[in-house]
Amino acid sequence: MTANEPTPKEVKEQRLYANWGLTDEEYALIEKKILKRMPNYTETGLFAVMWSEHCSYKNSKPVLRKFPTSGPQVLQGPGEGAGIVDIGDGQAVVFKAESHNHPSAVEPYEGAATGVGGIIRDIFSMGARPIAILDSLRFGELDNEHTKYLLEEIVAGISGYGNCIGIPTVGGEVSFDSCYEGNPLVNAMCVGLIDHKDVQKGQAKGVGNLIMYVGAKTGRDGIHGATFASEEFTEGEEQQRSAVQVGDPFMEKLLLEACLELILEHQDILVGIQDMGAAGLVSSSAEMASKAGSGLILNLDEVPQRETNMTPYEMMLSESQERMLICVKKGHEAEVVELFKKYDLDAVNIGSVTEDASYRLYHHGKEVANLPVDALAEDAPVYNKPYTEPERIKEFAAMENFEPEITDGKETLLGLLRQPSIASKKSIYETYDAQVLTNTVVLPGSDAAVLRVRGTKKALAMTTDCNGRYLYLDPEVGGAIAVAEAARNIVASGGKPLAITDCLNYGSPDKPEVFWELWTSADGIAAACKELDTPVISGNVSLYNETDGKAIYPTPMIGMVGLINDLEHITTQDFKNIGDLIYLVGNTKADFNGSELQKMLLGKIEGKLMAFDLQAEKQNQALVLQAIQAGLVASAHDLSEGGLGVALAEAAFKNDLGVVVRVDFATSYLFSETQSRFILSVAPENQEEFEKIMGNSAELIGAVEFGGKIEIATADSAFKVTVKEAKQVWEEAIPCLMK
Amino acid sequence: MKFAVIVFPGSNCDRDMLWAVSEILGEEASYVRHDETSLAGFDGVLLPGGFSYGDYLRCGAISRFSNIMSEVIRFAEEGRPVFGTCNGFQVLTEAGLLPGALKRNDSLHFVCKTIQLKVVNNETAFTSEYRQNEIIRVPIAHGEGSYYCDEATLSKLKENHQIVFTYEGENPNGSIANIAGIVNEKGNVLVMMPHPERAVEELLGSADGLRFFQSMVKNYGKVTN
Amino acid sequence: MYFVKVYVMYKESVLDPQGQAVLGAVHRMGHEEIQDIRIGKYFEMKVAKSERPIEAVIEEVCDKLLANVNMESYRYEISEAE
Amino acid sequence: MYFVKVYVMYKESVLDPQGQAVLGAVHRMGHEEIQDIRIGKYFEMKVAKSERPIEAVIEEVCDKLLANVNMESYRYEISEAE
Ligand SMILES: Nc1ncnc2c1ncn2[C@@H]1O[C@H](COP(=O)(O)OP(=O)(O)O)[C@@H](O)[C@H]1O
Ligand SMILES: [Mg+2]
Repeated sequence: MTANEPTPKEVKEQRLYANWGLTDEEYALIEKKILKRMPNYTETGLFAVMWSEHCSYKNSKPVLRKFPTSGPQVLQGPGEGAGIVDIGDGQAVVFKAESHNHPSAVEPYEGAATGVGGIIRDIFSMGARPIAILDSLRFGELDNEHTKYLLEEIVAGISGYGNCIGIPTVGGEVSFDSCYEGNPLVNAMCVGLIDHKDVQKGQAKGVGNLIMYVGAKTGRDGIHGATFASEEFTEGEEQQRSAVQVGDPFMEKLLLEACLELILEHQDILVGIQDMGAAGLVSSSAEMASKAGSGLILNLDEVPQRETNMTPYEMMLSESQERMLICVKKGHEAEVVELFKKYDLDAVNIGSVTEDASYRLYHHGKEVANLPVDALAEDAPVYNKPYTEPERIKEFAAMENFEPEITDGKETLLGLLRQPSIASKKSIYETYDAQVLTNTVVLPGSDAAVLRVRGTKKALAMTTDCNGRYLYLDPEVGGAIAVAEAARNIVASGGKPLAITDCLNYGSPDKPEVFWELWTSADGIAAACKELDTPVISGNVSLYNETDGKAIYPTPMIGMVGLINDLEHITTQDFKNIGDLIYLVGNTKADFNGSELQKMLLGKIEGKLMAFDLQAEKQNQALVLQAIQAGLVASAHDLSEGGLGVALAEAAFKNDLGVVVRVDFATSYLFSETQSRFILSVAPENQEEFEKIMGNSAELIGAVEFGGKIEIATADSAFKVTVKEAKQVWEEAIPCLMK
Repeated sequence: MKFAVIVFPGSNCDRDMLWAVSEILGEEASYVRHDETSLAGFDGVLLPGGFSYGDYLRCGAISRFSNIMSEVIRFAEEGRPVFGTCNGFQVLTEAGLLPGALKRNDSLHFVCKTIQLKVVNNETAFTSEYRQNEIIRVPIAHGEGSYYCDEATLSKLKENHQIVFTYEGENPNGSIANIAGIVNEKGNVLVMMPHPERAVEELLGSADGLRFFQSMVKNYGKVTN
Repeated sequence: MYFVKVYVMYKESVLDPQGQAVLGAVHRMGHEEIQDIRIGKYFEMKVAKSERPIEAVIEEVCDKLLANVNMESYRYEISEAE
Repeated sequence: MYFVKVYVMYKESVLDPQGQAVLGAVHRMGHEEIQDIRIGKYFEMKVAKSERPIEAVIEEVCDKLLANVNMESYRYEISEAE
């Protein structure tokens, strides 16, 4: 024990553990069942952080069990740093997403930057070279200075980190709703490429093998960040946080190159590698040992330290960035030190693997912790939280279906294009280097980003999607839609969906209503993943996203990667040639509840979400992919927020092409958000063959025309607007609000 | 022609440069680390983009003290071809091989997009494969690309036809006289903010940058004095 | 009229990657005698006299805009000017 | 031991877009009394005594590294410390 630290008895009697998030029951479990003695201060801290929701998933485990996680394509499911999916030819794609919501609310630039840094480490710790980043962001309405500040700084943090380290940020999403005002969401996803033979594990095994610490020095950064992420915000609390983590992308670039060199060129001496993420040293080391059934001794005096007089507690819990832990065969320390030195990085032997499955820490020659490894990493209690359906769901069910009457199609279309959630995100994604590494074939601005795989004819499509409004009205259906929409974006780009990662962003699971949202949305996600054959290979849970007791919309961000077999199949959303025929795939119904149109007209969303047919979704996707692969499709765009009207406009913008369209439903239906729909453009010479494939699933609604106008005739009105005007409204909306 | 691609800690377009020159152009190329001390055997030097030393302090300010830079300077002084794009531009101006400096973009934002460039001098060893005043499409990706120099320097640049590329249409960073790329007086060191190495394949949106490297290869041998 | 100088620095415990990188460069230049460098921001402002005390104005601007008090600290100097 | 402060600013003739942006933000906050802002870099260094005069050391580091004399000027203050 270190001087001045509370004694074990004080920890117990003053219930110090409670400040760190351990409950009385959990403390009793540790004392009575696991240790059969009182844990000391350091040990209590280790338990508190390892048993936090962020590290142990104690509240969400039963939920995550619902997800399908295997399939012939899956090489590595959840459990390691990131999931891995086979793409043939001995290659695989590695991906995962991570949330950094709470740190970004406090220090938006660094919070977002370190979120990106963290997810990148997860990817290269698997042995993969990171090839792309995507970001999924949620903010309050852009009507106040603080939200503008958050947007500005969070985007700057993402671009600051990603651009500097040299990994392209190729896609993402941004939307705005007042529920995120005090609690913005910052989710980042990273995708990497790997050869099967290079896959690493985060494990520490082989008695006597070395535990080496590499990368940046440890400071008192973000201590208890993991527990902090598992608590909600209350106003006025902002000042008392421990030191904010600052990202150093330059350091991480060196770390990335050094680790990949170690992995690719020294496989014979490397046993395991893991990044130090949430709960830093304790979580990485305990997990590495526990996974391999080993024990561990760490000598904390060897840990490189940036600050003086750090206690064991502080060192173990620090969340300083740009650090990794590796397990190396004994006798090879010098080789590793030498390799990292070439990159100006510290590599230090801080401990070794033991056979006794205990986790022992030494500091100034004294043992400061001695715990069973599994107790830390595996044995956190799992809670089956009670859940109840929120009142609002019953109220929504009782409401009459919202069916607006639209008389002015033009103004409605322009109004929708001006909504920040629909408006162009160009002013955001143009600040991201989307092209570095020179693989990006489809840049931000189409349905999914596409990167070629060098040395093959293949390409990867990737996207992130989630509409929290749908989940607010119906978590189960909304959850299924999030997966389906992601898949639709992949398919529209010419890819076959492979698998997903997720960030499950919710309010406090201690509220039965919130837990119900989590519980039921997982059913929807799972069902869609099964139907669309996209298992969940990795993910992340972020709970307690509340401000002053008010939860965000349930927002399970879905990150999906798909495989494009042939570069020839790459398709973008933009109309290409005058004279091409425009087809609408899928039926259009009165789906206005939860729509952008409803929000624009009523200032809120309400009502019951319409039924969603996964079978139809799957069938439409299969047909569209078939037509694309047959080389018959010039452009493909999925329909989402703002419906057909907005989708037509978006497809016209890039090449400033006009469209003439006639549909036989009412004008309002132009803006209905019925799922499972696409618009495709097809060259006239392919018409016959295309229609043969699509049967009656695609309806010819118009053509790409001269004249630079969007001209739409419906059953009850007709209107036109120049592409130029519509595009200007759409492009300037966000920059205008940001002024 | 054998190219050296200089790698500083934090360079991140080094791979793209090597790919463009070796895989697409079909010339020989290899990496030369910042701590090496010789360029023996190389016929041309390429300084890639990226964030050398994190772009901390000022872009390129720290890298210019690395070992290899004294060799790069010697190489340049011998009249042999040296090309710097983006961060390479920043490093070479910091090293004093070219006048002026690069400031933060006027918008204060990093900007990545494909822009139009005008080849205002096609009589250099780097641009002879372009037509005079040809408009080409090349990506940019930088946060500190606003070229600045004083009036006297600018007149000199103009007089000597050292301005090689200018932004056409919109100037993405606020550079003086729309300058996107300049060459030294001798004509053997060219720097530009846009990335020609990102524009060598139609698949990725433009192949207009290929002729830049083809010019270098064609003129190799002609420029040595 | 006042002339105000504001200095914003990371708090001691916060990592200053930029300072570290510059320190490394200084050492490679051979200046081992320089043992520590920390980098901050420096603002020079001209401020007209108003009803509110100048200190209150400056502190408000610093707290809300120039510094992020979660990670940075600031100090300022005020002098009179014409 | 010396404690050295270095200030690096754009030369007067060079536009400072960041200063202008911050000035705009300050005005939107309602602080019209702030009439001009220029932003520079501020360095705090700890320097051990050596044979060379401290001024020479600092000026060399500033000229070569901390400032780009094409567009920036610098000044410094030296105090003794332990
Ligand atoms: N934060 C962001 N970062 C990068 N790209 C983004 C971001 N937000 C939106 N985009 C890009 O803008 C385009 C439109 O996004 P979105 O409207 O979400 O598409 P969709 O509705 O098809 O999912 C996509 O290409 C997307 O990748
Ligand atoms: Mg889409």
